[in-house]
Amino acid sequence: MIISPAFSSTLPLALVASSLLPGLIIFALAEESVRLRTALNLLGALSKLLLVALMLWGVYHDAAFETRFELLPGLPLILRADALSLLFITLSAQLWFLTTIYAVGYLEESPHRSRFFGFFSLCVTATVGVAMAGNLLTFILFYEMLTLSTYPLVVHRGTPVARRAGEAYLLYTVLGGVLLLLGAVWLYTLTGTLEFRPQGIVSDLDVGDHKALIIIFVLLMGGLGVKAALLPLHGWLPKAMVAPAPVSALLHAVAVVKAGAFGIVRVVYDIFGIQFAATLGVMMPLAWLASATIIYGSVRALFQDDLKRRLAYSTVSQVSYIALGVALVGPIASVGGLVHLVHQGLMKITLFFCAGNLAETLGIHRISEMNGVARRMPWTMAAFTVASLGMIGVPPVAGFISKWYLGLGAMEVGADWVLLVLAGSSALNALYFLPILYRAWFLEPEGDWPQERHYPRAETSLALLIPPVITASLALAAGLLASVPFSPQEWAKLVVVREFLDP
Amino acid sequence: MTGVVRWAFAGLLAVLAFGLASVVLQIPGTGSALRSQVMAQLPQSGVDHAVTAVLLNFRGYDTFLELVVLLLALFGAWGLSDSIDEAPLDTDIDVLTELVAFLVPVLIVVAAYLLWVGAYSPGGAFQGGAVLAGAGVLLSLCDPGWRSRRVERIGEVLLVPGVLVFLLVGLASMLLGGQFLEYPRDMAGSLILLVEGFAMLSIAVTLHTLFAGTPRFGGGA
Amino acid sequence: MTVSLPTFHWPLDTVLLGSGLAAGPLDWVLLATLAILWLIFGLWLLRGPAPVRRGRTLVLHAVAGLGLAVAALARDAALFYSGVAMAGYGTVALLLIAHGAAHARTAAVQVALMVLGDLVLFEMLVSLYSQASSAEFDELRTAYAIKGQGVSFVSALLVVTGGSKVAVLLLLVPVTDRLPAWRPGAASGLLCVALVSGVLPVVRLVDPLLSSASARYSLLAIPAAAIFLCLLFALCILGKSRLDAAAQRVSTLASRSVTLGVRGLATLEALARHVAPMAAALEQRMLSWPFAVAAAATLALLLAMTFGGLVA
Amino acid sequence: MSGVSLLVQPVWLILLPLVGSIMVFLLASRRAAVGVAVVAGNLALVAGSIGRLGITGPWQHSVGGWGAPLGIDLYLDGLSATMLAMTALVSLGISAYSAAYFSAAAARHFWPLWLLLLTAMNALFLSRDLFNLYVTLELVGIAAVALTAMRGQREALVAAMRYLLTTLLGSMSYLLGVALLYHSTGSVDMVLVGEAPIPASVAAAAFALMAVGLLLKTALFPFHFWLPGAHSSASAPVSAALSALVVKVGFYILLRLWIEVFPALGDGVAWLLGILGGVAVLWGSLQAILQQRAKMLVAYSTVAQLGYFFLALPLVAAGGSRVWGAIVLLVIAHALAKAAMFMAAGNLLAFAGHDRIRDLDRVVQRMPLTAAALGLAGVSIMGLPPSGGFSGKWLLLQASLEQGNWPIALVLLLGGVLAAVYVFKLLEHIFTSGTPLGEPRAVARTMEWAPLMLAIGAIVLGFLATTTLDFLIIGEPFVPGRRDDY
Amino acid sequence: MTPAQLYALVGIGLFFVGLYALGVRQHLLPRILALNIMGSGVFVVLVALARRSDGVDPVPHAMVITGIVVAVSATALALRLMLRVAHATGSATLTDTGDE
Repeated sequence: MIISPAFSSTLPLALVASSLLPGLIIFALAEESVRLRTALNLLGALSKLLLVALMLWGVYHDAAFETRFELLPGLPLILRADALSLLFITLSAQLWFLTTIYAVGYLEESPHRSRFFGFFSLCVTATVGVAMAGNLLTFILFYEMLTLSTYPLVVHRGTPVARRAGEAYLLYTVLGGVLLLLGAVWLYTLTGTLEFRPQGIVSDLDVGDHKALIIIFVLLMGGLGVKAALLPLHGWLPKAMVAPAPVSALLHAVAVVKAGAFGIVRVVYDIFGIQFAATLGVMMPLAWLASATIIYGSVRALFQDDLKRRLAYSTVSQVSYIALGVALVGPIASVGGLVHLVHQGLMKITLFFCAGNLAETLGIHRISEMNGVARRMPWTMAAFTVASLGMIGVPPVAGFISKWYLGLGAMEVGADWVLLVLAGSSALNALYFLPILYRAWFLEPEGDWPQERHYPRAETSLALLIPPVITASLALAAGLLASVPFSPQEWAKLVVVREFLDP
Repeated sequence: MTGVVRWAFAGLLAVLAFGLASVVLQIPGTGSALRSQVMAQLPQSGVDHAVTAVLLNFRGYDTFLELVVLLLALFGAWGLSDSIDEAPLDTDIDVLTELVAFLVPVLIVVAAYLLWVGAYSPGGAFQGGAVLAGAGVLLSLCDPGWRSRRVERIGEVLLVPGVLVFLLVGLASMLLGGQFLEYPRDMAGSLILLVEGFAMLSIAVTLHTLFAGTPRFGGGA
Repeated sequence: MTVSLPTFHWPLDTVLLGSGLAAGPLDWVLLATLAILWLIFGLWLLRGPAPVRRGRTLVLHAVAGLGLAVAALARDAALFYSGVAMAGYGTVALLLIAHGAAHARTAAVQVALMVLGDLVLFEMLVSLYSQASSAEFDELRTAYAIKGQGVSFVSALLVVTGGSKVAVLLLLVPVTDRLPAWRPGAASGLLCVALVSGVLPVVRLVDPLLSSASARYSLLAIPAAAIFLCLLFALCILGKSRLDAAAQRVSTLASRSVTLGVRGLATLEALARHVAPMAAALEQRMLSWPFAVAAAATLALLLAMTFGGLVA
Repeated sequence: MSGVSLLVQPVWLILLPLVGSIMVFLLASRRAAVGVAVVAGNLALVAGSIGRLGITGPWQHSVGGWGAPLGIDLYLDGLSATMLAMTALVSLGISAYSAAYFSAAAARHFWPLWLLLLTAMNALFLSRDLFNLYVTLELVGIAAVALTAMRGQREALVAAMRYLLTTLLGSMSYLLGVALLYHSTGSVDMVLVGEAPIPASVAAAAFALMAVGLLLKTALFPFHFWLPGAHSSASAPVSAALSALVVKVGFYILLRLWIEVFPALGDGVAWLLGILGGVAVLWGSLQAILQQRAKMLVAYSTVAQLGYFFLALPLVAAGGSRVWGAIVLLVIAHALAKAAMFMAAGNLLAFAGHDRIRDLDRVVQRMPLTAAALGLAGVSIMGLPPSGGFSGKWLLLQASLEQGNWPIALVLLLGGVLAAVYVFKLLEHIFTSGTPLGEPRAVARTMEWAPLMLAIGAIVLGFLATTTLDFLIIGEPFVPGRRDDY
Repeated sequence: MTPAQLYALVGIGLFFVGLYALGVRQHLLPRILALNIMGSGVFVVLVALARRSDGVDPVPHAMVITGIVVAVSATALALRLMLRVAHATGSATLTDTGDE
């Protein structure tokens, strides 16, 4: 598969620009030019999907896409599309496209939409940048850009509650950023390079540095753990649910949280190298921390009456599956962790879309108000049901696949206690998802809905209905047709093969 | 500031003074290489008096900037003066008027002499300008209205030539192939006199305006 | 009269973990019985006592039926598992629609049993799969033969999953009025589910003809496990309020321990607010001239002293 | 000398703004247009001399034709060219902003003073003569005081008076230091004084006096008392100029002294100034967080950011020109970002009639460009990527970790966090809806575009870090002794 | 101790007397005068040490003249500013902002 070098070096830039340029133009647009803004958004999303498809095909045939730019002396800015980054980019590209449609429908006549969509595009740019970062410096650059572009979305509503949520969000992410920066610079002074390489770049350091490497690992995990919502650093996620639905859907369920998890995967694979990290002895604590987060998230989710907060705590626990998958030092567990990165994205975004629909169409925010809602909005609740079953791990929805591989990986490595964690977490998931389904499908609604809005053609506006249905069917397809080439599971296997096996 | 703190403060300064004094005493009083260089170059400088040569030729750039400082002080004071109604100076002491009538012409002659003598012995533009400004002050003390509108206008125009002439001479020397302010050897003396003359006028008007007048020019109040 | 029933094999290697559906002679018999029972259940549902929404019931009935068929014919663990799940959840939904909200607690017990069954099934299949080369049942059977001898972890799991699936039948027995039993008409549907998800694993994993000792032994253990589990979950659901309270305490305890971090930040903020006026006052004092000149003098002294090196 | 090379002479950098200032003083109208034209011309000249520097290396011009000890030398190397470029860029932004900001009456006073300030800064960056530096330093000081006092309000006058007394005290102390150096070495040219043998005690006393003088002008921690009052009560473009440029002049001269004149400087001084820098960072940030008014907050932010330049001094001994490069990068990034921030704060004040942060809510919703300027400038102040502030902070952090100097690394990081607190305290109100207070007055377009362009400059500087660092070391400014190979 | 060095010490003395007054006095006029005295002190040091074994070095003298002109312009601005401060705040001191 021959791709001309010029073309292969500009493709990563084109991918970043495909959401950056529309974003900047949208900032300048007047509030009323809705059609132009939507057109720009969709154009950006479609061009990104196209570029991603092209790159998927290229990387599948071992082509290399890389752009270098000298940022600091000895530290270039590298944008490189390899198998691992494409896994994340494909997810965010697809979901950005759907969320744009959803957001257009959701923010029908609310104020500051140019500002919203401008920052929305910047967030996706940052997410794609995080995915394609070729070294830790570029990663930090886009990681901080993600913080800066998501903050305005968290406080978009402008209410004092939103402002406090924004403060909490900033507190965590800025401190996380500082930890990450300290770790990165210290690592740079030891290794002299921060470039991601499959077997890591620290294995050849002498033993004297191992203690420093452990501290650096802790610093990096602290920095990344904030966005990946690991246990002590997850406080901001439930508070950030005050943001509008499309924000909590794409950002807090997919882009921001996944950036943290993706960062953990990158650092463990391409900075420390999975074998070296195991010898350092840092993998087991990470596995314990991830497991603790899984259980803690689910326990806390049990008692949230607000639907979005319950989903937020569920995200806290689900994202740690990825960390767990990486921490279990085995190829099969890694496949499980990586594939969950995609599956959880698909399932969780469906749940948040449905939550947004309920809030937007019927004014329902709390689970106690959801009695018999399936009667009024069957399609939305059908999507919600599929996604919830997926979260519990019921086949044939995608969640089962990741739990299957995680279970297998644990067995392969001999960490049987992980099976218990998985089982416990699935049980807890069932405990907090099934009552919602039961209440929605089998109970009669008491009285009328808080703020009901009627739509001519379907239960709610099509722009709000179609995305969740699509993502639900995607989740189902990812599970049912898991072994189709270019499916998330197959691509995760490809990534693991490239990361683990060839040197 | 209570007594004890004041004494402590004085004590601290005394320690520093003593330290600095001991340091100054260690400075060798031997021959200064620069002095011999100045004396060697004096014939080419166009003036006979060493200080004037240094002032206007060797370190002419300093003097140029110095005139700019004066101009800057004027702009600053002018910026401040707009919004306060200056109390008119009502000093009509007749003894003063008699004295001023006698003194002012003498002062003008002295100023001109100082300007001229600068080439041979201590003197020059600044001293002459100061004397002229003194004359102006005396005049405004005994007759505040002497600066009629026309005199103001002339005063305003005279403010600027000191710097401008210096600048033009410098540029001319660059055009003739030298560095900025590098007077051609033979014309150095006359050029210095030219520059000093205009400088004196500007300095006089500037100092006088700084003291007495509320400059109402430059586009009116 | 050995009518040679056609064996049938449909490879589906892109579905789930890749495998296929197949039917041997015995499977046809199983499939036939399931079909008959499921039809009876469907008829009972449609003409059942409670006002039934036709459209939704039909769809659910069809989906659950498909699940049963897939589970019966599945050749690999993943497909079997998804068939069992579809059938189980479908049946609960159907029963709830048929019986109405009064039977919520019974449905809750059935769901609890089903979720436990699924989890344990998952564990068992994973542990077997780690020994086998693929998820096909015949490999898993050989793996079970190795790992499942006598009283072992895997065989216990088999018994528990079988028991929890079969326990569903016990819900037909009216024990207490606080836990209303399903109407007898539901028996046919529940029987199908019990058969497929309870008994079939033993057939697939232990011994297709159920002739070996361990197969018979586990078949005996399953009813006992079923009774025990059904009682256990019934008690749990009945005592739900107390259970919720305990769980609530656990959750608040967990959240309090974790929010130490946040409390730390809160105390930091309070400290800052306390320090603020002192800092502002100190700043004002610095505005005074004596301080400035004194500071200049001392700094000059220090700079001069340290000029040569550290206090030359 | 051919016409072109005549024109590209960096001497014009001093003469053009001077002539411009005199023209503007004499003109009756259209002062702003002439002023902006002159500043634009100045930028073009700087670009020309940078181009020339790139090709032919450092440039020397002995004014009056006499050699170094006798006459005065102008010298242009990488460092001074970079500072000139910074001054030119920031002053172009400030001039564009002032063209729309000042009423006709105020403009009459502003433009002559402003162009003289520019002349003084250009002359200062070009000069290598200690006494000449005294005169230019005085020019900058008096111009700055006059600009501050020009506004005429009560607190502006008091602040200007305090600033004048401080800057004069600084000049006197500096001059005494120069006197000591002259009499013990026989010359006032930096390099010659550096090379001449000086008795240790005289060098120590001279350095102490000159350093204290310059620190008074740069407002390092114990001497920062005059800065907040002056920078916040002056009018917006003036406070932008003060914070971005005038305060850096003192540091630039100290840097030159550090390298050229006092090569025998021990590490004790570096540690002393480093500690003061660290305290300045923490104290300035704390005070900034406590402020209620936007301009005071931004002024205290200057006090904090200045601390960074001195904080890094202990690293210079081992770090060499890389650390100096990082410090200069921070200086430039701060200049661009701070000028943008002050002008944006000026917009807020002009728009709402007040700059109480709590009541800013409603105001900023309707000025997207100002909000963007504040945001981008804040990013550079906080040292978040991809800004110039981040590149400088990264290089300093790297140097401090390489030398195992943990306290400096921690203060660098803590400073970043504290900066984030006070920047977001300001930014927070951009995204929240508040209660409207009185009828806001519209702000001119150029007054919104000028800060935005400077803020974008601060971000772009992050991407140009390597080129800036390479350009900076033309003519080895960070190595004592004169390069005579041009 | 040559007479030149004696005069230099007088200059140093003037400098520190001015510094003391600048620190202690409240009213602005004495402060401006104090600054002038410090200036004169420095100029005396410059001129005194100019007396060399082989005659008088003219360069310090030129510097002093330049210094004087700069001092004059600074003092003029300071006085003008003091008048404005007195006019605006009613008292010719900087007390209202914490100069106690």
